[in-house]
Parts: sequence; C-alpha cells; structure tokens
Amino acid sequence: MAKIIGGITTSHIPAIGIAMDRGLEDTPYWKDFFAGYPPIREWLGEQKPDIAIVFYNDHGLEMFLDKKPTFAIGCAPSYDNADEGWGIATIPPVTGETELSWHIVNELIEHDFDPTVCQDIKVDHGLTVPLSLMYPGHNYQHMKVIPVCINCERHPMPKPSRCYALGQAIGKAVESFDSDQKVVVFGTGGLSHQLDGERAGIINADFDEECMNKLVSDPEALTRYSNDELVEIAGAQGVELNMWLAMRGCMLGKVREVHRNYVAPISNTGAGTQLLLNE
Amino acid sequence: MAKIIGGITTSHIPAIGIAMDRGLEDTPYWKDFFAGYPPIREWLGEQKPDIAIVFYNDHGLEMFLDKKPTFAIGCAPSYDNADEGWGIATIPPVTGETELSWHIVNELIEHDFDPTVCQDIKVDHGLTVPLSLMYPGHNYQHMKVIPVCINCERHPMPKPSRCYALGQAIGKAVESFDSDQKVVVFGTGGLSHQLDGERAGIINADFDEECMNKLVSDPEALTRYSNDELVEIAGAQGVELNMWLAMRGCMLGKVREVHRNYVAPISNTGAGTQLLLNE
Amino acid sequence: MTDDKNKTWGTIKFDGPMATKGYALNKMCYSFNNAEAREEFKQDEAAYCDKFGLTPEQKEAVINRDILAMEREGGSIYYLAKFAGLLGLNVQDVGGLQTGRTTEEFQAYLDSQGRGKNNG
Amino acid sequence: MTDDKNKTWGTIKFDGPMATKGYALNKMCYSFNNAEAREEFKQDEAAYCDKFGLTPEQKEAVINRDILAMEREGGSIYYLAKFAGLLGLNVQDVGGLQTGRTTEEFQAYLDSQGRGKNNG
Ligand SMILES: [Fe+3]
Ligand SMILES: [Fe+3]
Repeated sequence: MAKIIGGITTSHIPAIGIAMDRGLEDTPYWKDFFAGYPPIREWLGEQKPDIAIVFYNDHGLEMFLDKKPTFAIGCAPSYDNADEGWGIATIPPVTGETELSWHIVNELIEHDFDPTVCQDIKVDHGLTVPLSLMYPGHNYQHMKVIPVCINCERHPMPKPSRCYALGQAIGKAVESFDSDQKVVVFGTGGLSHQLDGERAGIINADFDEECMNKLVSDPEALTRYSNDELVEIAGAQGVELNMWLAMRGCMLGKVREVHRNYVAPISNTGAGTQLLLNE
Repeated sequence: MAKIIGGITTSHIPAIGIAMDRGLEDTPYWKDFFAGYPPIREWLGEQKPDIAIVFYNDHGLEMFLDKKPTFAIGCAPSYDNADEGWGIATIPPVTGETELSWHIVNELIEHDFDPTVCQDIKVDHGLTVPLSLMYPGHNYQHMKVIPVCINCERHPMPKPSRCYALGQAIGKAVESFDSDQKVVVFGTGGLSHQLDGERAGIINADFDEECMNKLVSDPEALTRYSNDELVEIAGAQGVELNMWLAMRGCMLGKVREVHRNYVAPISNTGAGTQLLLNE
Repeated sequence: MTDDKNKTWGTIKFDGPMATKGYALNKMCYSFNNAEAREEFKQDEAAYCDKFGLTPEQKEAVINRDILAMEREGGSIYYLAKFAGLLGLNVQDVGGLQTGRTTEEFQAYLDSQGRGKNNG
Repeated sequence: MTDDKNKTWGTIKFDGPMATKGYALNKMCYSFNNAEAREEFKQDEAAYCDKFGLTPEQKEAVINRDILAMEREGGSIYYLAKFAGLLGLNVQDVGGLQTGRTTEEFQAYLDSQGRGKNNG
C-alpha cells in the first residue's frame, strides 16, 4: 500500500517566489524566513517521496467565479503555471499523476465528497511557490504532484471541519492504494493575514502559534472554528488555514513535529513552516 | 417561507426538441409521447410557479473533462443555450435567480456538500428541452430557473443516495428561505437507455415502471442501487435516474402522483413523465 | 487493484483511466460544438486530429468512423455524439453502426423492447 | 433573512450577493492575467470598463484607483490584486491605500504585530 511519509506546512505567498527570483534569500528581510527550509529540503532529499499531494487555493488564475469549485482535484499528467498578472516568473511544468489521483477521486465520491475533477488546469503561486521552496532551482519534476484546490475566496467556503474530513478521506484513499510509493502531503498558505478592507494588515501571531501547536496535538480543536470566526481572529485570508487542516487530516493518526519556523511579518502575513511525521 | 408546490419528471432528449422544432407533435411516432404534457402544462398554468429548480446533466456543452463538477449549481441572472454541434435549434436565454440560489449554496456548504458554484454557464438540452416541453413557444422567461447539474458522464459519478441527499438538502434550503415564492422542481433525463457500445439500444420498460412506482412510494429503495447496477439494469445512460432522485429528495415528505405517462422507445429511450404533489 | 471494467457486456465503462486515455480525442470532439471547428475538420480531417494530438489509434478510428474503436480508445459518447452529428448521423444510426445493424434493424430492436404507442 | 454582513470591522465579506454585484468588475480584473488585456486596458481604460459592462460606480472606482470602493462594488481582492499589479502596486501599497497610510506606515504597522526576525 502507498504510504504517507510526512506532512509539510508552508506559506505560498507570491513575494516568496519573487524573492527567490531575485536571489534575496540572504537579505536581512528574508534570511530568517528562508532559514526554515534547509531542514525540510534535507528530509525530502533523504526520503525521496514519489508523489506530493498539495493542498492549495487558486487565487484567480484558473478558478474564476463563472464556475468555481469548492474542492477540485487534479488527475492530469502535467500542470502548467502561467502569467498571473503581477510579475512573478512562471515555473516549468509540474509533473502530474493519474493512477493515484483517480483512485482518490473514486474513494472521495464513494464517501460522499463532491469534488470537481480536473484533467487540464493551470496551477498558480499557491502550488508553485511551495514547490520552488522545497526544490530550489525548480528541481521538482522527478516528483509527481496531485493538486487539491480549496475555495478560500468567495463565501460560502468549505468549513474547516469539512476540509479536515476531506484530508482524512484522501489519507485513507492513499492507504488503500496498491503501490509501494511514498507520498508527502503539503498544507500551503496562511497563516493570519488580511489583504482587503480598512482592516488590511492584521496579523495575529498568538493565534498563529496556537494553530501550529494544535495542528500537531489537537487538530480537531481547530476544526471547531467557523470560517467567519477565522476571518475575525486571523484576518480575511486567515481561512487559508483550511489547507493546513486538510493536510493534517491526511496524516490520520498522531504526529510529532520535527521542525518548525515562524516569522512575521513576511509581506502581509504570518509565515509558518512545519515538518510533521506520523508517530 | 418559500414552498415547493410540486415535482415533475420528464425526458430531456434532443430528439424531442427537434420534433418540436419541426412540428411533429401529432405524428404517429410522437403523439403518445406529447399526450403526456397537456395536464402538466395546465397545472403549471394554474399554479404559476415563480421559480423552477431543474436537475439536469450537461452532455458536453459547458462541463468538459478539463474541470468537471460532480454537482454544479447556477447562481447567474441568466443562462444562454448554444450550438451543441448536431442541429437542435438554440432557445432564447433562460431567466436565472440569484437570491434563493445563493441561499441554497450557503445551506449546501453548511451541510457538507461541495458544489461547484456557477455565475456564468451555458445550459444544454438537458435543461432546455424540459423547459420547451413545459412552456411551448418558449414562453418560460417569466419563470426564474435554478440549474443543478449532476455528472452522469464520467465514472465515478455521485451515488444515487448522494443525489437523493442533495435533493433533500436543497428542499430544506427552500423551506428555510424567507419568501412567499412558489417553487417547482424538475427531474430530467432517463429512463433506461444506452447510447454506446455493442449493447447500445437496451431499454428496460419493466425497470422504468418500477422506477416510476418507487419514486412515488419508496424513493429510498431506488437509492440503494449503485451506479454500476443502474448501468447493468437500465443501460449506460440509465444513471440519469439520479436527476429524478434529486428532484424527489427535494419533496422531502410523502407525495402522490397526479399524472403519469410512459412511452418507449422514444428515440433510444424509455420516456417517462410524472407530476407529483406533496401529500 | 482489481479490474472490474466492462463487467457489463458490450459496455465500455467511461471511468478515470479511460478519461485519461481519451482526453485528446474527447477534446477534439468537444470542439465540434463550434461550427467553424466542424468546418475546419471537414477541410482536412487528419490535420485536425494532429492539432489535438490524437494517438495513431484514435486518429485511425476517427478517419474510419469506427465508433466502437473510438470508445475503446477512451472516447466518451457525449463528445462522440457531436462527431456523429457532424457526419449527419443520429443516435439510431450510431446505434446501428455499433451493433452491426442497419438503422432500420436498430429501430426494430428498440421497438421490440417498447411499451406504449403501438406496443400496448 | 438576517444580514450579518460586515460584522468584522473593516472587512467586506465577499459572499454570494457581493459576487453577484461584482461579477463584471471581477471578470474584467480576471482578464488581466493576460498581457494583451493589460495593454488594452492601459490604452483606453474607460472603453475597457465598458467592454465588460461595469456599472458607473465600478467604473468610477477603477478610474480613481479607489480600492475600497471597488470592494464595496463587489470586487474580490484576488482579482483586484491583478489590477493592482497592472498599476505596479504591491500588497503593501494596496494595504496603505486602503488604510489611509503611506506604504512605509503600513509596513511599520505590519512590523508592529510581528514576531521572529528583529521582533524576537
Ligand atoms: Fe494564498
Ligand atoms: Fe441526457
């Protein structure tokens, strides 16, 4: 059976991609943030996962309001990135995966999830920035990626509890897949931030710390927040915590945290990074 | 509160639209089929529903495999029909509805459904043929339509039980909508038929009769079929029964059948028509 | 994993792996919603197939109007119906082609299972 | 129905009714993923707004670069970010514009809530 070997949380903001494009990793503004990644890169280098399931949200590259999925899952052999309109460099195509993807889709439908199933989508910075962070120099094409896209834009959004349940269903699907491949799961985005409105700029570092603690020890506590509460506590885009919860759901049992970093502000956000392994 | 005043089942095959375009309603081939509609038209004319929720499936006009929803719901102010490639005349724009639509979306998400939410989609014969049948001469624009699109093309498809549950959630959402509008629900498509493969042409009139009986008296019995079983019993496209089950789910309680018609073959299908009212 | 495909006789289950296999073919047939695309196909069928990256097997099935072969190569009947429409075929013609019957024979087969109308 | 909108101060909840209200504006801003569209907008801003059927209020907000007004008219920050990018503004510039601060003041506000780096 396929095996989930670990979970990674990471920011995915465009500013990170732009900083990498410009070689700013060691500048005073960025060095503490990028210092969080070498331990994760080393672990990935040792473990060599075959497949990464990446929970992200599309920020208006592919998923427009004309036909906006609550949950979308990719089953394509590859994914292109493209111009998002404000200057982040596009990255080379991401290698996809079709067998485990379809198996997951079958299991999701069997267990009363209603995903939109995607055989041809573009992926935006929500997915590409994490890949660039984990594999500098865009050395990620050896790994197969399954994108799972969660609506974090327009209310109503899937509830934190539903996102966690989605992750659990995907985790069980991986466990029932007849293969000896190793799977890593990424929860991307967050943590507290708000881009819009007169309240723009709010960061809640205490809450971010609570999230990182509870994600390890008691993720179900986090699933009791409503999205409206997350907006109030963590800012309008603080709902990106939902991708972390979906990732954590995949890990099914108890986990231990082997690495953590947190820096705020990074651009307008609290930027958290964790490496979690199953107990 | 808004009220569901009745449910209608009907075929939606293109051949019906083409027959109406050509004025063939009274020809020997078609007259028994079209004889099923005057009682329903009269009822609609008396009741004057404000809103129709139409369960249909897209047959490749709008929902391609690139990004295929399991469930999609329209929230648009209007919907266009378009060329489907094989000669059925397009019909004038369908009037949409936004307030109840968004209310339903809120309730669906709250109750752990994961719809794709559509503010701009084209609707195909699955929706337009039933409208043309109910309102000859395309006199439907006074009524607001909420399209609900169910994947009946690519496996895995939502299970009959899930489609029924979707209908129930929508029915409850209508009941909790603060408005005195009258809502009619349409279940379209079916019944037994198979277009593809060496088995093309199968019709199972006995099963179709069972479906129409059970839809009234014991819809949950029908939800125990798997989609694979429906394919075996009713043909590859017999899974369109799922739209009937979703419609029936909306009606929540017991219903009585005030009108029925069944003719087979109509084109390659068993064509059933029912008018159901809540007890 | 077990493979229960095609457990219903004469039925190719259009599932995920088939949708992967047939993507280019289905995308081409989906394009036939557009009248200009239909014209472009008619002008040069082979070139149009190549534009969408069809496999040699898919292209051959298209050129030969071999509906069953198109389905085996991952074609979905929803999009193949648009191809059939382009050829001027209706669903009874397509049924006949797939079942080795003339259109009239296929219609008689449909009628043989019927009810209502002349069927009582 | 109760209206709990905007119960979080300074936050316009982008929900269904707002998505209905803002559809044309968001569709225009979504088009700015495309470089040619960005050029076309720059050539004649008013004409480009009209092409997408913006309301007078939406159009005025666009012409005035009034981000808050665009949000009140149904703009989603995801697409407005693309408009901001077209104007050469980053997310701190946009934060400043919305909160009545200079970009430097907005960055200082962000820093004031920080942790890690120089913030201990
Ligand atoms: Fe984000
Ligand atoms: Fe149909």
